This record gives sequence, C-alpha cells and structure tokens, in this order.
Amino acid sequence: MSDQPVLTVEHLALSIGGAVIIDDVSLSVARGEMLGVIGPNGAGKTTLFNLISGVMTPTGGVVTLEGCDVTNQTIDARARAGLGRTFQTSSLFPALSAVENVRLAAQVKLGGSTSVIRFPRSNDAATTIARGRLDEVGLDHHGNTAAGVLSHGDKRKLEIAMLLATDPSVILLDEPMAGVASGDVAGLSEVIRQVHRSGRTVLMVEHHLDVVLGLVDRVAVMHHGQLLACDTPDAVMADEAVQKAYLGAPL
Amino acid sequence: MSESILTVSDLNANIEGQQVVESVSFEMLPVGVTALLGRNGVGKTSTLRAILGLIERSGEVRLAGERIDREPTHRIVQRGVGYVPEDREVFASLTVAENLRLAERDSSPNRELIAELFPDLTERSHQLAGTLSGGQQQMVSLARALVNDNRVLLVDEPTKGLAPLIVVDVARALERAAETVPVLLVEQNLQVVRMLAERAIVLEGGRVVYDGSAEELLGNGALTKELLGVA
Amino acid sequence: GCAPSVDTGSGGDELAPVDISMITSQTGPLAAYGEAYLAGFDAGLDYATDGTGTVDGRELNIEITDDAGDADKAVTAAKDVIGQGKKVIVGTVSSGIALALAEQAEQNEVLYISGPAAADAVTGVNGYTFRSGRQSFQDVATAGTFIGDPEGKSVLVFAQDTAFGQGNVAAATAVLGGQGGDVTSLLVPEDATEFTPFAQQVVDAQPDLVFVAWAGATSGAMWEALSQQGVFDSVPVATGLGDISTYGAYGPASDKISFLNHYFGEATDNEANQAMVSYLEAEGKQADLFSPDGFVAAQMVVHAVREGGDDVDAMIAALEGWTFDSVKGSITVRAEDHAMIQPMFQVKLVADGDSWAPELVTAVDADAVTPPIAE
Amino acid sequence: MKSLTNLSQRTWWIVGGAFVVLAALLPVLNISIPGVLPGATYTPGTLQLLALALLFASLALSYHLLFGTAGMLSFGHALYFALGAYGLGIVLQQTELTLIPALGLTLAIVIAAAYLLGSLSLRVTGISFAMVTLAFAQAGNVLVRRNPSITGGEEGLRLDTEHIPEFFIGVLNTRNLYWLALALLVVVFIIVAWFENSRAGHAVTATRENELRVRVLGLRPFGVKLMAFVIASVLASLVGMVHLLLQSGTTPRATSADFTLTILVIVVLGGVGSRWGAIVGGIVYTLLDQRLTALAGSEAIADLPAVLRIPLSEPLFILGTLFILVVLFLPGGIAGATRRLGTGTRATPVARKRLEEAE
Amino acid sequence: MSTIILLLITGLGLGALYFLVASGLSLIYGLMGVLNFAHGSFLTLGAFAGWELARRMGGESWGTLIASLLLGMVVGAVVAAATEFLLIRRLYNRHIEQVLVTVGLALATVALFEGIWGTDAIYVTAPPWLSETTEIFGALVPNDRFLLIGAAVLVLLGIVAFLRYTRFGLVIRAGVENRSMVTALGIDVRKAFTVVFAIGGAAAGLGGVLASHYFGYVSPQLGGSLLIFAFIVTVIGGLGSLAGAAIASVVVAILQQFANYYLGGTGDLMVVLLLAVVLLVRPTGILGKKA
Ligand SMILES: Nc1ncnc2c1ncn2[C@@H]1O[C@H](COP(=O)(O)OP(=O)(O)OP(=O)(O)O)[C@@H](O)[C@H]1O
Ligand SMILES: Nc1ncnc2c1ncn2[C@@H]1O[C@H](COP(=O)(O)OP(=O)(O)OP(=O)(O)O)[C@@H](O)[C@H]1O
Ligand SMILES: [Mg+2]
Ligand SMILES: [Mg+2]
Repeated sequence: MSDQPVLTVEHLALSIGGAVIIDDVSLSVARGEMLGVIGPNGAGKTTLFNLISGVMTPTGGVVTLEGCDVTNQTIDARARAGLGRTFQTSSLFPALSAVENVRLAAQVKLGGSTSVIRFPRSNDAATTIARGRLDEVGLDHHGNTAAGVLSHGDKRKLEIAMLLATDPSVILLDEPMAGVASGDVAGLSEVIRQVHRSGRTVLMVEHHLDVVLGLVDRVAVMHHGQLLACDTPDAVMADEAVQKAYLGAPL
Repeated sequence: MSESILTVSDLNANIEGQQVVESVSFEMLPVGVTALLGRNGVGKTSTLRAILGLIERSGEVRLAGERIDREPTHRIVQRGVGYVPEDREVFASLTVAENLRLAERDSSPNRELIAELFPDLTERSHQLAGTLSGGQQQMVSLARALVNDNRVLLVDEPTKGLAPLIVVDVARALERAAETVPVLLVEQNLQVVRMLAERAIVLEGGRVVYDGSAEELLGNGALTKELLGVA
Repeated sequence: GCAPSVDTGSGGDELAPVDISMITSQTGPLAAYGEAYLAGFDAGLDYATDGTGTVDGRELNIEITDDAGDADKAVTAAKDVIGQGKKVIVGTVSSGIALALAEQAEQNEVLYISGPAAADAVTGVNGYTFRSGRQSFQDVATAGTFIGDPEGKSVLVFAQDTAFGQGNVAAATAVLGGQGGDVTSLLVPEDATEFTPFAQQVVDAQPDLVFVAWAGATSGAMWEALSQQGVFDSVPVATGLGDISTYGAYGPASDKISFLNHYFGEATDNEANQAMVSYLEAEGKQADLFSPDGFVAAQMVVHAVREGGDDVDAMIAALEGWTFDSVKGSITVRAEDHAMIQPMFQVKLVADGDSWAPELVTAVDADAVTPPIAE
Repeated sequence: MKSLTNLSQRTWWIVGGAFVVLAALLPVLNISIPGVLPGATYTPGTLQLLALALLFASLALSYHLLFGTAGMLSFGHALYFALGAYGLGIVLQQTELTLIPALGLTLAIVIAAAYLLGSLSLRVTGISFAMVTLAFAQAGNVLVRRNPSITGGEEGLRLDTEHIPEFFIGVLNTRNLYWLALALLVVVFIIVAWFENSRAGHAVTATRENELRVRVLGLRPFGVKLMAFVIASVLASLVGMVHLLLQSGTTPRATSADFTLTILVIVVLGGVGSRWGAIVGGIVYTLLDQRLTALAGSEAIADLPAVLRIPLSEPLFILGTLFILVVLFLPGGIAGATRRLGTGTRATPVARKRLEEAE
Repeated sequence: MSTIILLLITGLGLGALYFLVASGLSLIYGLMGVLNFAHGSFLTLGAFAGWELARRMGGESWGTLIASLLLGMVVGAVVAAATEFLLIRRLYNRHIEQVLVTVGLALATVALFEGIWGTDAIYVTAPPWLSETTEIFGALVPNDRFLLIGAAVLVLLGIVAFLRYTRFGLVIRAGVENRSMVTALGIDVRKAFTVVFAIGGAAAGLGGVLASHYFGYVSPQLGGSLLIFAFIVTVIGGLGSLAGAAIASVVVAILQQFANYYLGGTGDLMVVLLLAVVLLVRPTGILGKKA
C-alpha cells in the first residue's frame, strides 16, 4: 500500500453566474484519515462535497481519487471507484422499503444490480448484507417499512446503512448528525467511528463541534468558499482567523 | 403578563409526507424578541413556515386571539405577519427597488425607516438583487419585512453566513425593529440571541423541549450543551 | 350456455327483409361528407324502389354504423355485421377505411360497395368490391381535356405529398404522358402552412398547364398564394371542383380556374337527377359533390338484390357489366375491375352575389376519361 | 404481516388466472351484456371488440412500464406501436417471408430503432423528454404519410394475406385472433411484472424517485432507463403487430400524437402506477369509445335540445370531459377508487403502509 | 435574390404566427410549470369568435378586422382565465395532473367545436388589402405577413412592457423565480396565475384571428395544427423564456421555409432534426435556465 493520498483536490474553483462559490481550494486526504469540514452556513462545504462526488462540475481545478484524475468522470463512475456519500437532507427512495433501499446499494458491489433475469430475494447475498447493515445502524425492526414514512433520525441511519452497503473506501458525510435527537448523537458517532476504524477514509461536514473535534484527525475550515485552515483540531481552534470567521467575535 | 400576540397550539407539519414539526405549542409575548432555538434540522424553519401556511400543517395558530391557521398565506401576511426567510430569498432578477416595491402593502410604507436603517440599499436601488453580497441581500430581505407595519415579525436566521461585522449591523436593525413590533427569531448565533432575546424556546426532533428565559438557558452551560450541542 | 355455431345466413324465405349494412362517417373529421353521401343514398333508394323501400316485396333493412373516420371502428362494425350473416356492406368516405372494408369483403366473401373514397386502389382491389363514385384517374383525365392534344405540351401537377397527391401525379403521367405530354410534379408537404415559395416555383416552371390536386382546409391559403404570385396571369390552371362548402376557397381567382367536376346540382338534366334534387330539397338539403355516390350506391344495391337475391356471387354477376341511368347520365360498371365508367364535367365558377356558383361548360364523354383496366 | 401481503399477492395471481380462463372461454360461451357489448360473446363483432380491448390493455401496460414504473412521460409511444404494425405489414408485403420470420425481422428493426431513439431522447428528462419523443413520433408520422408507395400514405397499409396462416383470416376466425390478443396480454403482463420485480425494475423505480441518489450508489440510471424504454417499445410494437393482423391493415392514425394521448388517457383512467389499472383502463376505454360512438348516433340524443345534443353527440367530448373529471376527482383512476372503496379509507399507499406497520 | 427575400419575409410571417402561440405557452409554463395542451383550443375559439363577428358585420372592412382581433383576444383571455380558475387551480403544484387536465380539455373542446361549427373549413373574408402583395426587391410579399409580423412584435413588446412596468408584471416576474416567497409577502399569487393565463389566452385568441386570415379559413383543427410547432419552438427557445421563444420562432420558421423550397419539402423533418440537435447540444434550449 502506498502512502500517496487517497483523495486530493487542487485549486478547485466554482462560480455560478458570476458568483464565486468555491475559491481556489486545495486539500489532500491521507488513506484512513478522518477529516472534519466546518464553517458557517453557505461557506461552501456541501458544494465542496458536490464537486468531489461529481454532482457538480468545477469551473477550475482537479480532483484526484486513488491517484486518478476524476474531475471529468460521472457521479456513478466515481461511486464505483469507491467514493460514497450522504446528503445534507436525507435522500432516499421513499416508495421502496428500508431493506430495498439498502439492497439496491448492496447489489452495486455484488454486480447484477440491473439484471432483468435476477430477482431481489429475501435470501440472496444482497439482502443478507442489507439486513446486516440495517442491524448495524439499529434499524432491523423497520426493514419492511417504506423509507418515506421513517422518522427523520431513522432516515439518517438508513442513509448510513446504504452507504455502508456499497462498501466505499472514501466516505463523504454531509452533516450526518443534523436533526438527530441528542440521545442518538452518541450512538451515531460511534457508528461513524466504527466505519472509520474499519479502514475507510472519512470526510465529514458537521456543525456539532464537540462531536467533530472528538472524532477527527484534522479539521478543515471553510469560509466564503475558501479554505481558511486545515490542521489538527487543537491548532485550528486556536487559529485567530478561524476564531473570527467561524466561532465569531464576541458581540 | 399581557395577552400573547401569537399562540401556537399542537402544531404539526409535513414536508413531502414527512413529519417535520410535531405537536409544537408555545405563546409569544407582544413585546420584545422571542428566540426559537435548536440544532440544524430540528424544525425551526418548518415551524415558521407552518405558521405562515407555506407548508402543509394542522393544529391551531392564533394571531392576537384570532385563528389564522385556516387561511392562505397571503391573508395571514396581510393581517400583519412579516417574514424574513432563512435563505433571504430575494428576487434575484428584480432590482432592489422592485424587491421593496413588491413587498409594500400598506398605503403608507415606511420608506424613511428603510432609508435610515439601510442607507446602502438606497444607493443600490437599481442594482439587481442577485448581484448583491450576502449581507446586502439580507438587508433587502429584512427591509421587505420592515417596510410595512406588522403585528409580529418572523425572522429566520438573519445572520446565517454573514461576516461578523455585518452580523452586528443586522442585530442592530433587529433591535431597532423589536422596539415597535414583537419578533420571533430563529438564530444559531448565541451572541445575537443573548443580545436580543428575553425568552427562548428550544425545539428538538420537531418538539418543544425548553420554553423559558433566554438568559437562564444561555447562562446554564450544561443545559445549553445538552439542548443546543454548543459549549 | 354453449355458443350456437355462427349463423351463416338464412336463404329460404323470400319475403324476409334484406339486411344492408351502411358503414360511414357520421361524426369525426369526415362527418360532413358522410352526411351528403347518406342523403344521396336515401334519395337513390327512394328512386330505385319507387318510394317503397322494398325490392320484390322484400324490405331493405338498412342499418347505419358510424365509423367516426376510424378504421378500427369500421373493421369492428364490418366483422360484427358479417358475423350476423349480412351479405352487403355499403359505404365510407375515407379511402383508407374503404380499403380496409374491401379486405374484409374479400376475406369473408360479401359484397362491398364503397362510398365517395376516390382512391384508384379501390378499383380492381378484389372481386367482391365495387365502387359507387369516380376515381382519381377520371379527374386527371378530365383535367387533360383542357389542353386539347397533349403532344409536346408540358403539364405540372401541383399536389400534396400524400397518397392522394401522388396518385394524381401517377394518373397524370399515365394519361397525358401516354399521349406525348411532358408531365412533371411539384409535391407540397401535407402540413405545410406557407405556400408562397411553392407558388413561386410554379411561376418559374412556366408549364402549359398546371393541374392542382388539393384536398382539405389549406386550399384557401394555397389558392391565395398562387394568385398572389401571379400564377393565373402566366399559366392556365385546372383543378377539381370540391363540394359546395369549398366554393369560397378559390378566392378572387375563381373565374380564372378551369374546373373539372364529378358532379354538381345542375350538372345534368335527366330524370334521375331531377328526382334526387327534388328529394333532397324536400329534406331541406342540397345536391352536392358526394350525393351521386350515395344515389348510385343505392341503385346498385337495389339492382344487386333484385337480380341476385341473397346470393353474393349472383349479386356480383348482376352488377358486373351493368349499365344504368343515374344522376350523372349513363354509368357502366366495368366487368373486369369494377371501375365506374361515367361522364365527367368541365365547369367554371361564376360570381353569384357574394358567393360563387358553378356553371357547366361541357360534359366530358365517359369514353374520353376511361381508366385503364386495373391489374 | 408478511404472510398476509404474500397471501394477498397470491390472491391477485389467482384472480388474474381466473380472469384469463374466463376470457379464454368467452368465444364458446353465449353471454350477452346489452349496452356494453354489441352482441353475444361468441359473435365475431363482439370478439373483435373484445380483442381490440385486450390489445389496448396490452398497449396501456407497456405504457405503464414507461410512465408508471420508470416515470418517463413520453408523448411518442404510439411510434413503436406503429413501427410494429407498419414494420410487419411492410416486411410481409415487400419480402417473401412467412409470418414468424417476418415478425422476427420486424422485432429486430424495432429493437434497433428503440435503442437509437431511446438513447437520444433519454439525454433529457421531464417535459423536454416528452417533447423530444413527441417530435420523433411526429417525424414518423410525416414519413408514413409522405411515402405512400411503401406505407400507403393516408390510405393506410393493407395486410398482405398471402403469407398469413389460414386460421387468422376471415370473420369466422376472429376468435383465433381474439385468443392471440389474449395470449399477448398474458405475455405482456408477465414481462412487465417480471421486469418490475427484477433487480433492474427496482433500479428503475429507484431512478424515478431519486436519480441523483442512484448515481451516487454507483449505478448508471441511463442503462436501466433505456432498458425500460426498449422493453416498453418492443411490447408496444408486438401489440401493433397483432393489431395489424386483427384489423387486416393499419392506418397513419397509429403514428399520430393523438394516439399516444389516447394511451395516456387510458393509463390515467385506469390509475397511474397500477398494472391491473392499466388493463382495466384499456378495456373500459375501448368499450366506452365504441359505445359512446353508438350513443352519439342514437335517437335519444337526436331529440334533445341543441345545448345538450351537440356536446352529447360528440364521443370525444364526453371522453375528454370524463378524463378531466377523473384527473380532478379520482386521483389514482379506477384502480385508486377501487382501492379506496376496498379499504374504506382515503389513505395513500404510504400512509396505509404506516398503518399496517403500526398494527 | 427575390426568392430569398420572399422566403425570409414569409418565414418571418410564419415565425410571427408561431410566436403568437408560443408566447402564451411559454409565459404560462414559465410561471406555473404547466405545459398547456389546451392552448390550441384557445386559439381556435378566438378564430371562431372573430369569424362569427365578421360574419355579422361584413368581413371586408378594417373596422371589422380590428373588432374581430379585439374580440378574439377577449374571448381567448376569458376562456383561459376560466380554465385556470376552474381546472388548473384545483391541482395546485401537481404539474403532471395539470398537463393531463389540459390534454383532456383539448380533446373535449375540439370535439365540441366540431359539434358546433362542423368539421368543414369555413372560409373567411378580410379587407382586400391583406390578400394583395407588396413588391420588395422583386419579391411579391403578401400583405397579411406584415400584419402578422406587426402583431407579433406588438405582443412581444406588450408582454415585455406589462412584465416590466406594472405591479402584476412585478408579481409575475417574482413569482417565476420564487412563488412561495411572493405569497409570504402577502400577495395572492393565484390572482397573478389567472392573469397570466388570461394574457396567454389573449395572445392565443389574437393569434387565432390572425391565423384564420393567414390560412384563409377557420376549423376546429386550426389550433392543434399550430400547437406542435409552438411546443417545438418553446422547447428550442428554452422552456419559459419569452425571448427564447421569439428567437426560436423565427429560426424554426425560416429553416422550414428554406428547407421546403430548396430541400424538397422537408421543412418539418428539418425542424425535428433541429430540435434533436438543440437538445443534444444544449438540453435547456437556447435561452433556458439551467435545471
Ligand atoms: N446551484 C447554485 N447556484 C447558486 N448558488 C449556489 C448554488 N449552490 C450553492 N450555492 C451557493 O453557494 C454557497 C455555498 O453553499 P453550500 O451549500 O456549499 O454551503 P454549506 O457550507 O454547505 O452551508 P450549510 O452549512 O448551510 O449547509 C451558498 O451561498 C449557496 O447559496
Ligand atoms: N424541502 C424539503 N424536503 C424534504 N425534507 C425537508 C425539506 N425541507 C426541510 N426538510 C427536513 O425537515 C426537517 C426540518 O427542517 P427545518 O428546515 O425546519 O430545520 P431547521 O431547524 O430550520 O434547521 P436549520 O438550522 O438547518 O435551518 C429537516 O430534517 C429537513 O431535513
Ligand atoms: Mg451544507
Ligand atoms: Mg432553518
């Protein structure tokens, strides 16, 4: 295994209709690292994830995944190359059941997910994986419920289960804790910790600072589309610029 | 204690079939700022939008004693409910002046007040709102609510994504507004809350988990951490 | 219960009514033609049975089904009546439906007499199918009579790019080309709405005669474009005169066009035509382009039943080669391919107050416009 | 709970099977439904009408796969029906092939065309997709009408019966065509159900709900959408072929935008997203269409005052109005209405699932 | 040379007609996301209204023409507003259902018109000047094309001015961008929808009367025959963009003219080809916003 970074972005830029949304961001993430991304609302965190995962195309700069330039690859190609992500607002298939949602994800890895001669079965490998993932996030009892009617917290868990089922090597989590009841936050951060321990690289946008700082190896701070700082949690918190831009000067 | 200006009882709201506000009840005093707090996604914005009828809702909402929960949004607003939405929602292809003109519904709009509060906007009245900076857009959004005489103002994260300097400007404008009209304020910046609000209501998972003095809440570190997740 | 086997026709009882199935458009885009045709049919029935509605004491039981201009409905109706054992089907104004019904007639060996549908393809399509009107070839041949001897003359067929238009081009090539004329064509997309460029092309071509084969609502705009681009000032133009509702379509150029005509109310002065015109007038209707097709169809039905009874083959034998007097004059059903050998007319439009009225120029002898035997 | 849903599904298959058996027996039974069918069920006219109804049901099912399952609002589905009908008709006329090889050749052409046009039109979504498919269908319509020497133009194409087996020809053999139409419906139903339940079917449903999410999972939605498009098109073309045999010909109406709209009307009438809704819609529509034409010409209508007579004597007016009423007041069409009657509630499927879950 | 002039000007005339239909479609789609299949019927009804009036007043005078144009607009506006009020409004935000309702309405109304006015084309009379020609560089240009072009320009300017200088226009422009925020400012946006439908209907009604003079007839099929091209124009121009619709109308019509003249009547096939190309290269149309 090389020590080359698993994911890098270089001079990434995006402007829409003249407005600069991402402004020359460079970043490199080592294999197995957990990186937190923080910053005020509208700083461009989600947009950065969108550019990395291919949901949006940058107006400048390069994204490399596992050493390959993926800047012009499609979303699904990047996903197959091992990049998985969740969305800030939960993004599921509301009419399909929880198991079906996860199974769809599991099938991608197993192949044959678009086969017309294979049926989803309650005892196939994909379903077994799906049930296992639901179990991991504590949704086993909701397997047959339509995803659309799950409670908000359960939806977030289901998303993580789907993510795990695709078995990605790099994971982008966009505010996984948003809207999760405080009692569940600890459990969810434990799930995330486990995901990381199993050898995956994790990038996570999160406003729950205490959670982020406890989990991550490094923190990137975004502000007005720029990368303000990227360092260990302690160093970042001590940084004056960060204090001013994100934590806010006292009134 | 005076009559409540806005009473919300057992409010429920759905977005695309998903319940985002769950049996929320609270009362709002006819003076000063009431803060509506909670983490991201707990349903603060949705509560405001439900009050305004912008999303599907059930339950009871009274404005100065009169039920308004069966009325369409524009009627509710015409009764004197001003709204400053979360993401500013200025009309990007309209000029600043047009944005303001659209918002005027009183026969004698408070144009002077606007000119006084936001001199910047008067200068830029012919600029397209879409080309304004975030802070300026926030000014437009606030001005649209303040240009009419309202009985209550619903303000959603007015300082979101603003540089600290502008945060202060916005806070001052709100403070000024609150002298004449009660404000229900959703805000993440606790400094702003501390500066403006007397009362605080905290939501979690779509429900009210705290309703009381803002000072007490923010003074109690453990409570703040538990409810808002911030130290 | 179990199904009785399908009734294959009664025979026997001579005084049982004769079932005739009439399938035509009463609603849909061709409803107006269907109405004129049906009115003519009523008049013809009245005339051919001397007002009794019976043949040799047998009642003619006409059952009308609306095809709404839709081949599906027509075929369903045909199968229905054939299944009920009926032996005679009459009608329809649309060529497409007529060909579909012809197919059913052949498959099931029943007599079919098609309506105003002018497609040449109906002639000779099979032994069970007859027609009651003229065919496109006869129109074109009549147009040819406007230039005298075609030898060395150039004729431009200006037509819509449809089966109807292309059929006219083919017919013109056969009729006039065969006599030494030089036939070219200018085909216009059916849904074109702007005809000025095409009119320009006609002027540029400078033929000795332009034969226009056009149907449908766009004719007004087409004539206007020809007129505006000065076609009438430089080239003689001939075309078929449509039904009364189209007389207004030719616009100010109406009196500059040489019309060929299948039929109009005053085209002939004979007993049959007087009978039809007065019958229709009594009904509050007017004799129109498709009235004779209905009238002739009724005459053919009555003749077939009178001579052939319930036997399809006998009916066919009776019709083949039959010559009779009708509203247009003498008509012969050609035995070989069931073409209707009939006279045609040259007509001009004359101003009549605000509107235009047709006036007979000359009747064209049936022999002069006889189509070649099909197949 | 789980066994219950399975049971109800099994019940549906049993009901469906019973329906097929009953339908298969109709030609040897003597059942009359006055006002609905023109005659007893064994008579050719009635069998012809029923066969048409079954064909429309099949066509609606194929459109259901496109619109209901895959969420693609196409305004050009008629094109594939027409490709089947005209394709087979032209192959039979221009070549010496007998029915089965001609069918095979036509199928190959349809698959190629659907693949090509599908790949093009699927580059856009939503209303734009609807418009492109409409434009392609319109081009097909123009080509058919402009080339009468091959297609017969507006006069339509006659079936060349030379290479058609004897038992499909003539009124007396209408029952064979009826059975053929019934068999086709069964085949189409099985293929549609098969596809919907296959992994690809799930993927396409997921794509309909959230295309971005599907892509983030690493799936290529384009592939499954194209697959659904091609399958739906091929099924439509099969219906077109049988329609050609049943009608002994075809007309340019098959290529018109109106015809696609008709299919859309059927699917909405039956209930979007419901397989058996599409079937019921197809049958109800055909019978209505036929009966309304009869009604329009009836004495009862002719005696009414003009304000009532004029609208009531236009079948399409009644149908259009009915359609509007269904969209306004009967969301979910016939299938939705029956479901609500059955459960006695106005609950949506999702809400109902939640109720079940709570039990 | 004269041929090219003729093709260009008649192309402009045809484009003007397309624009009269497409402008209403585009306006309605832009604000409400409704693709209005019944738009052709608004047009047809306007044409019939104009003809009924001309029949009573005598068709040759200019006064009649102007009166019938006005009547066409009023009828189109009233019917369109009624459609919005009675049918579309009930299906708030359910776009597919809204499209379906307009499909049903199109089917029903065409049948109804056939019942009332019959299926035959009815030929119309107009002031004689309209059917005369004007010579421009040797090309004999029919005068009614100028009327069409003039009307289309007026409609374009009128709609632009309405949107720019009236309060309704302000509401509509804001509503296109963010409908719910307009309501949140205390404005009844539904009223604006009705107005937009009425304007679209008025443009269609006006287009109907003009089309009846251009074609020389009215018939129940009149609107439907123009609708497909109007759809294509709307998509090529970019859904919801008025300026896009104007540009696309001219491009499509001129392409059609030239292809019909020089490429053996393949105009409509070329238009479909153009649509395919535009959608492949620029799926949002010429001036369409990014989805
Ligand atoms: N498609 C777009 N068009 C125009 N502006 C956009 C677009 N997408 C994002 N933006 C703008 O880019 C900025 C960054 O947005 P982004 O969603 O990345 O913020 P964020 O850091 O994730 O904020 P939050 O914490 O609120 O989620 C915002 O100002 C947003 O309005
Ligand atoms: N358009 C939408 N579609 C689906 N779900 C939504 C939508 N808008 C909001 N939600 C969900 O509703 C819940 C409540 O959202 P809401 O915006 O009211 O929260 P909030 O408290 O205002 O959050 P924030 O602090 O981020 O503004 C969230 O879980 C969010 O994911
Ligand atoms: Mg974000
Ligand atoms: Mg919010």
